[in-house]
Amino acid sequence: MGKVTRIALAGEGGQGVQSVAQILTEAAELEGKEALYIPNFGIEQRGGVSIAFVQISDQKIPAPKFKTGDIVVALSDRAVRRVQVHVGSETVFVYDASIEGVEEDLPKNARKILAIPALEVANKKLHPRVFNVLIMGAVIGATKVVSLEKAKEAIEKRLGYKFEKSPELQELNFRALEEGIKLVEGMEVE
Amino acid sequence: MGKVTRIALAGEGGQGVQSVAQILTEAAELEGKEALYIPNFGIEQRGGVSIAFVQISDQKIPAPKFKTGDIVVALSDRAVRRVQVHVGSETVFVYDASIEGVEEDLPKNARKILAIPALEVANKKLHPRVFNVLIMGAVIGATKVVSLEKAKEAIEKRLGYKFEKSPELQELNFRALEEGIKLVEGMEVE
Amino acid sequence: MNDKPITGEKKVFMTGNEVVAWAALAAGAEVMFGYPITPQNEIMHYWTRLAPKYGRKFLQTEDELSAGFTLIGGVLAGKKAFTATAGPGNVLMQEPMSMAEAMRIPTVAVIQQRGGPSTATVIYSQQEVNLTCFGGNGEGLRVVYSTSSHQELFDYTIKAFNTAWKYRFPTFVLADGYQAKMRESLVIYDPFEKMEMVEPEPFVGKPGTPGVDRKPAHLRNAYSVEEELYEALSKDIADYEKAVPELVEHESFNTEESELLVIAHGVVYRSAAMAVKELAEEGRKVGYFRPITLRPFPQEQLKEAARKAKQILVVESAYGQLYRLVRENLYGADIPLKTMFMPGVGITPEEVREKCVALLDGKEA
Amino acid sequence: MNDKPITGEKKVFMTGNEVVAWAALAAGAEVMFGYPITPQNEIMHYWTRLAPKYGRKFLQTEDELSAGFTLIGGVLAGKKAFTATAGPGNVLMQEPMSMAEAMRIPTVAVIQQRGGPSTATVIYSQQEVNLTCFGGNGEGLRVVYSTSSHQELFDYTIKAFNTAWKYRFPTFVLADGYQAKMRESLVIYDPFEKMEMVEPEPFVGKPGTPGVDRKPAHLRNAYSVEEELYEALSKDIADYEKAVPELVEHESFNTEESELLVIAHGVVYRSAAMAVKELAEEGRKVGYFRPITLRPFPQEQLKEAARKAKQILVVESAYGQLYRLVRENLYGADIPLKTMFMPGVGITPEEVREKCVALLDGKEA
Amino acid sequence: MVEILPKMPKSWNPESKPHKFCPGCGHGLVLKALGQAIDELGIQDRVVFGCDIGCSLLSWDFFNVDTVQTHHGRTTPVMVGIKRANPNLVVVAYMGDGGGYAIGSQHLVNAATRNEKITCILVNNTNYAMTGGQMAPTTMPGQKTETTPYGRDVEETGYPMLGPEMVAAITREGAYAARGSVAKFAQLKKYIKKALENQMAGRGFSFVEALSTCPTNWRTNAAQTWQFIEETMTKYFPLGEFKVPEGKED
Amino acid sequence: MVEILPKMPKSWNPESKPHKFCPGCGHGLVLKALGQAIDELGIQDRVVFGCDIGCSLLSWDFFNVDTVQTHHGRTTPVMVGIKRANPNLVVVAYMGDGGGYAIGSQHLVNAATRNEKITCILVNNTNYAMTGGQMAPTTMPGQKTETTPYGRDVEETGYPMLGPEMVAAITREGAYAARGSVAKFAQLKKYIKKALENQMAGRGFSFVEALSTCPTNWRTNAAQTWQFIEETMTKYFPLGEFKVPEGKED
Amino acid sequence: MSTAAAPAYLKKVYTTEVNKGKAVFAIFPGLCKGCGLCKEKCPEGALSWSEKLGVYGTPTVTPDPELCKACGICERVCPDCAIAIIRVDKEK
Amino acid sequence: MSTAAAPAYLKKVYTTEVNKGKAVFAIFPGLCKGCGLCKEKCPEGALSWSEKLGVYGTPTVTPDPELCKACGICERVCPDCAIAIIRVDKEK
Ligand SMILES: Cc1ncc(C[n+]2csc(CCOP(=O)(O)OP(=O)(O)O)c2C)c(N)n1
Ligand SMILES: Cc1ncc(C[n+]2csc(CCOP(=O)(O)OP(=O)(O)O)c2C)c(N)n1
Ligand code: SF4
Ligand code: SF4
Ligand code: SF4
Ligand code: SF4
Repeated sequence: MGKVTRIALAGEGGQGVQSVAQILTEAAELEGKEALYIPNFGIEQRGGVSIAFVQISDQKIPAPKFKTGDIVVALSDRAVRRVQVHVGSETVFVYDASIEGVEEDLPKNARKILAIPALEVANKKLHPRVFNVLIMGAVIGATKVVSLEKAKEAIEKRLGYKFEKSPELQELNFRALEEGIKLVEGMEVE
Repeated sequence: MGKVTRIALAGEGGQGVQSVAQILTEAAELEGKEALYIPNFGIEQRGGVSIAFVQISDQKIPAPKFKTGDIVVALSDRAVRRVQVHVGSETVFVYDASIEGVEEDLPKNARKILAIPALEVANKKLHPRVFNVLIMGAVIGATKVVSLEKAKEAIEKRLGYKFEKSPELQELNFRALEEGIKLVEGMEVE
Repeated sequence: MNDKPITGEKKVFMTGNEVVAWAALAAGAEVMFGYPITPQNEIMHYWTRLAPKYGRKFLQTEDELSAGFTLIGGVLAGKKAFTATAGPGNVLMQEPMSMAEAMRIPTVAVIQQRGGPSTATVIYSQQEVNLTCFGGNGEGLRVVYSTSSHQELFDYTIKAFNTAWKYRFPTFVLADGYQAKMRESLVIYDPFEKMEMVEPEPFVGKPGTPGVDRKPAHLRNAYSVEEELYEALSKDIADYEKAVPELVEHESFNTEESELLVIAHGVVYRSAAMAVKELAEEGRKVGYFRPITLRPFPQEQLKEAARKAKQILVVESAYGQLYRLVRENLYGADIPLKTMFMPGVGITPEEVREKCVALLDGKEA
Repeated sequence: MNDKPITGEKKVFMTGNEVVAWAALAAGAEVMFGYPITPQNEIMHYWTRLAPKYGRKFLQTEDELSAGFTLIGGVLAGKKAFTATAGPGNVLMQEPMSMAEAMRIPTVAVIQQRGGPSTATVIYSQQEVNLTCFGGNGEGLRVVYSTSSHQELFDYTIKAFNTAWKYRFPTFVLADGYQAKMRESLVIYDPFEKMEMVEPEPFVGKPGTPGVDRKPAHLRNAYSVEEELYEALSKDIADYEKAVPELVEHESFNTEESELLVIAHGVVYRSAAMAVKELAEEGRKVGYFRPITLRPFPQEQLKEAARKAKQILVVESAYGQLYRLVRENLYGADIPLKTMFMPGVGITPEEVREKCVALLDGKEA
Repeated sequence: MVEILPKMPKSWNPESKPHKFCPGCGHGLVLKALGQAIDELGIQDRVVFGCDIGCSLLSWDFFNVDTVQTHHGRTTPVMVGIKRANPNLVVVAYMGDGGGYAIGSQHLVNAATRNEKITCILVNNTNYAMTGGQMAPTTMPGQKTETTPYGRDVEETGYPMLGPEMVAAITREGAYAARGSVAKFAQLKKYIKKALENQMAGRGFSFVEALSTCPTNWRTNAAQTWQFIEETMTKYFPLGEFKVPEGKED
Repeated sequence: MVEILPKMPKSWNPESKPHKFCPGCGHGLVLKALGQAIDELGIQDRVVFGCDIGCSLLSWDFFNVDTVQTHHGRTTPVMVGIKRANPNLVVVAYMGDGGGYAIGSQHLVNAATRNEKITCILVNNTNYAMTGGQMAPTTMPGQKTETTPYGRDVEETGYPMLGPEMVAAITREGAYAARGSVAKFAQLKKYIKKALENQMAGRGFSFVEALSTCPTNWRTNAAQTWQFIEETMTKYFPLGEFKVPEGKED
Repeated sequence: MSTAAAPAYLKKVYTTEVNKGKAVFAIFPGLCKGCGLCKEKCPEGALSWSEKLGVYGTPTVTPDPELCKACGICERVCPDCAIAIIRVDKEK
Repeated sequence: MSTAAAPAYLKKVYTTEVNKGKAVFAIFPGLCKGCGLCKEKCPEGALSWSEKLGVYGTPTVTPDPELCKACGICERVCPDCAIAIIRVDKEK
């Protein structure tokens, strides 16, 4: 069995973790890899913490659910608490540096814990709405699971219809992706 | 296990076999015997052949259904055909002499087959509406399963409210019972 | 208005449906919710005649879904309530019963089985065993009593109320069309004189202002995440498992001496018992085992009863519903199993006897 | 309007619900009748978007009862029709399915299991095994395919139409919330190019005037006497029994070499298979058996697979629903059975592996 | 002498006669009206008749037209499915008041709202006849049934359901809703015919409630039966058309 | 400075706030109106609140009143059962248009006919919100939903269900039926209060449909949300009282 | 089709000339269930119970030839199509 | 009762004096979901998005003290009771 990269992304309803997962797995598809993505969905339409479980590999992915992620990302305080169970000794745990009051709740057993200023960078350097693409960049940077090129292609595929109307959006998204990658550069996560 | 007397009565919806069964088992109750009566009921409210399965014994009756009756009574051509399956080599089969066109369908294996002119006697000597009580008399005559006295008591119990209004009805019913018993007298059914 | 429908004991001769109505009255049931279906209709007929005399209530609903859900409402408000149904009505009843199962609401339902599947016949059957034990989208955390006589119908209808309210699992009395419609004798009695009766308690509408004097009842059956459900379910399952030894009931005869063990339940058991006892009297090595609770199933008891058996005969008015229960609960044994399946039709003692004799004589493989 | 939704083969990456919609389109389904319920909603969403392009129809009904009965109507009129539901919707679907069972009406229903009992969760579960195999007031004359991947979801949804119309038993594709909502790759294709597709036929509305040119269709599910029902049922049961060998499907691995046999179905089987294969690669004596048809159950095949096993582990996201099937179908054996029951929650390969290792090492009794 | 034959509608199935309904049962009259309407419209070859569970099930082999006997309350959705699958057929959903107004009322209400192009004929005999005479949604105040042995108490269980009025209230153009009675055979037949024609014209949902007799459960003799349907029932159930596609007639 | 507290109705459960509804969801407003009505009537100690499956289920711990979250479409019968078992309670059945007009419409219609002494509040947001925005019986002509991606076609599936009108058509004296809107808060609250008072007076079935917002599934921003409910919806769903126990007001 | 044997109810029919020979009143005892609905509805009071028994062993009806005007009401109200009024001029 | 810890949304409230000091506009970011219904309904156009984020990380609203007449409409239309208009004369 080939190596499977396992990614769990968790955030509040509006934070767009599911789109990140979708684009990411589509990029993997474009790359000719196998991917499996399953959202964790609850009863509420909005308001709950939403988790995306993503697996990418060179071969068919055996099972949809995993316990421990290679990389686990949490974008809100509630998300930090919810995903603890998916962190193991091999996990890189990533959370947004702006989340307050979770010191107690950070996983104790992770291989590495990274607080990245994604929200800040998005808000200040780019635009709040590309926060999630920035996160996607960070995940790609940390895992190298897909190439930047295919990631852009997947974004294009998904948001192309929007880019047609406002071409500056494409630029903004691609920059967010690159900034995201930069955020984890040199953090020695691999 | 004590001896159980098994009686199957079959007739058209309006012929009153279920009341016969009910009164008969109530008479057995009054006698201190055990009785079990189960109607065979189909989907239609009216119009189908209706069968009453009666068992009377000195002890608790084991099972509600039986295959072969000690006495099987059929009051219409369709009834003759329906109850064939309940006739065995020990069965006394009784049918009304006025039923036409059933020669072919009479059971071949019965211990005894009795054609009794119950309808005729009821219509001519008594009244069509006591036809079923006459049949009850015949059953009692053939089986001795309850005493004439208790049979009358059971009739009284069940129809007493009618007798109050028209006392001649009591007389009519009791006579029907006795005529019924007479119908099978000397027929050596026991 | 007299509050005691029965005082002392009384021998009576009545139909099974009448028995159920009297049993519910005797057990102190306060309200019946129901929808007509043959062969259970007369339970409602007797109830509606008798109930007003003892201050009890009745509601005929628009369907069995509503009968089940109004029943749940009645129970939540603290009443001893019950329903009765059969066949397609039992199918629909699974929706409310799955809610009762999830929320641990004590319900009592009398099922008078009829032929199936679908509308089939209004008469009789043992084809609702699967459905009554495991219907609904869950694990079947229920109690199912299979009765065989009017006396049992009376006893177990009363018991069902106590079981339901004590353990808080949906409780079923599983009878059938024959039992519903036949007349036989039994002794009815006032259970309050004989045993401890479990009294109901309201889930909602207790005294005091919620949030001020007491916690509000916030009852639910929906969960947002898997783990939340798992936690709730695990507790219920643990409660159920714990109750199993107290709940299981069975009856057996001559199992120590028998090479052929006949297994049957409900009314069919009577035919089986008669055949077996006759044969045993004649000196044949035959016995029977009869589960009274089909759910939970008396597994240990069956294993014990089957210890000496060289062959087993399962007799039922269904196509293998009891049989599957037997196989599953007897897993580990390898006694040859023979069957007599008569889905939707009655079985007479003669028929069972014949089959037993053939098996005992080694005439049937 | 293009009549062929797919030509040739095509690798795609989509959700399970989308897969079902495509499979139904590809199989030539002409109309879907449905009622929303999570996690199957997107089947309807994709269907309503795609269907009009290929001249197919859709009706959203007022509830699952209606979805099932309109489905029956559609089939009677000669259309390849289907429905999809889950959880409480599956409970209600039992009423129409019991009619389809009684009248031998070929229906296809895709079940995306969710947590139970009652509303529970919208997520995932394997708790609808009892219900889907044996729901309704009958004997469970049905075919139930338990799928584990998107490829199978596609293949077996297509197959379900052929099975239903060939054998005329209600046919179910039993998947779950994970399969419904996850995305993975598969190859979709035009089944008409690959296999013989069974075409539907009208039960009513055929040409000619009934009573003049032809016999009228007088279809019914109600019988007046027991024996009439018995006769009809016996024929259906005989047909079913005859079809069993053609219907049963399973998959197994390493059963010849294994001392520990792991049994699982559906999506859980994937976790089990991964754990088992890993362990086998490491030289441990472990194999697996996976029933694909839960009803009829591949009994002979399971017995064969278990021949060498010293212990068996049953893994399921339910509390013993598969376990009971295994015990029943393995009756006669006495291999110790171990269990891993996680009702309503997902199971990971790591968890299965851990359990297997413990069992292989004799650490767990 | 010429052979004298019973004057049954051509679309009746002679082999299943005498039919299975009780003596004096109104079902026979409703089905006679329907049979004559089918004959007159010449649609025997494309009618599909669906009957409910209730005494209506006894009509499962009543006609020489394709027939489906369904479940209690479920005839409406079955016929909806058939009609949608093959719009060329003329479908008739035949049911009792229990099937239509109680257990199947969600189907009635929603089929009406969706304006399904089907014809429903609902037999109102003020009780659940097949099961032995329990209260129906149409049972009248004070009426005794097996489950209202002391008479229906409006305080406890309200007034009888008004079906065609309800259908009229929730449907729009194209629908047809009327109430006839077997005691007014010609009118009933006209309503049924219009309900079929309305479906055939593809206009919309067509609903006829037929007041009908049930001497068995009413425990009435012939004279009382007529009185019950003509006098008692019409007090609560006015006859007439409640919705007609183009301008109210009658 | 004095402590500033949110002005929540006293009967709300502060511990479950912020509630689970989406931003801009009208459920919050309906439940605010209900909460205020309960407070003003002083019945917090005897209200039993039942919520359906649908977004309404998110209110299972919304109030500090005894609450039962039931099944999809089944809140009406559960509350009927509670009320009949303990008539001293004031029961509220809270449901969506799917629960009330589709899967549970037999319960609505029959509870209305039987004149059950309960109060039903039905939230009409023209779609099945909880399940992600499919067509509801109340979906308007041309409206796009997940199951009418090309817009609801009246030829295919008819016009939106008119609930209070239907209830008014089948009920008699004692019943109450009205349609309010979260966009007219004071009026809605008045209707809800009257519906509760009507139950408390033991008069009869009391029904309020509340037009409500669902920005999530409508995919509207705040301005569009208001426009949708105030302009589009009222074209099909007139506000007002359709049945009042003693003389029509308003 | 119609290969099945002729239904039993066709075997017997009792006819009476009514309305001064202008019509024949025919009753099929194989169809008549003796409900009496017709008897009640006859505007002339022309129907009475007959000695002949119907399909359920209950009496059928018979017209008084003097009173019956062959109006056809009994035919129409019979739920079983057991009565046929045949206008003789038409028949011949 | 009420033994549970005070709900989190009580921890923070932003107040603005409005209507010439005759009232206080209070917003609870722990309750505000940023739906904007209030903003649309303000007859004075007094509400605008705030820098302060609400419970879902979306902007809350803030009044223009010059424009707000403390009419209370925003309070009424808020489905989350996130706004409270407090008339100062009453409070003191
Ligand atoms: C689900 C279900 N519930 C109940 C029944 C039992 N049942 C059969 S017919 C009937 C009532 C029939 O009454 P109605 O519809 O008014 O027709 P009628 O017999 O009066 O013509 C009932 C309750 C059933 N067959 N299925
Ligand atoms: C028997 C059953 N069928 C379907 C469902 C799935 N379901 C849950 S909520 C819902 C629709 C809710 O819509 P509505 O009643 O209009 O309430 P809203 O969510 O719009 O407030 C459905 C179909 C269910 N829970 N149970
Ligand atoms: S019970 Fe009533 S409705 Fe049924 S067939 Fe007899 S008379 Fe007709
Ligand atoms: S989905 Fe719509 S109805 Fe449901 S909570 Fe969100 S806004 Fe409200
Ligand atoms: S109406 Fe018909 S069935 Fe009834 S008595 Fe007259 S002829 Fe006979
Ligand atoms: S209405 Fe309430 S929740 Fe919505 S933006 Fe205004 S204050 Fe926030």
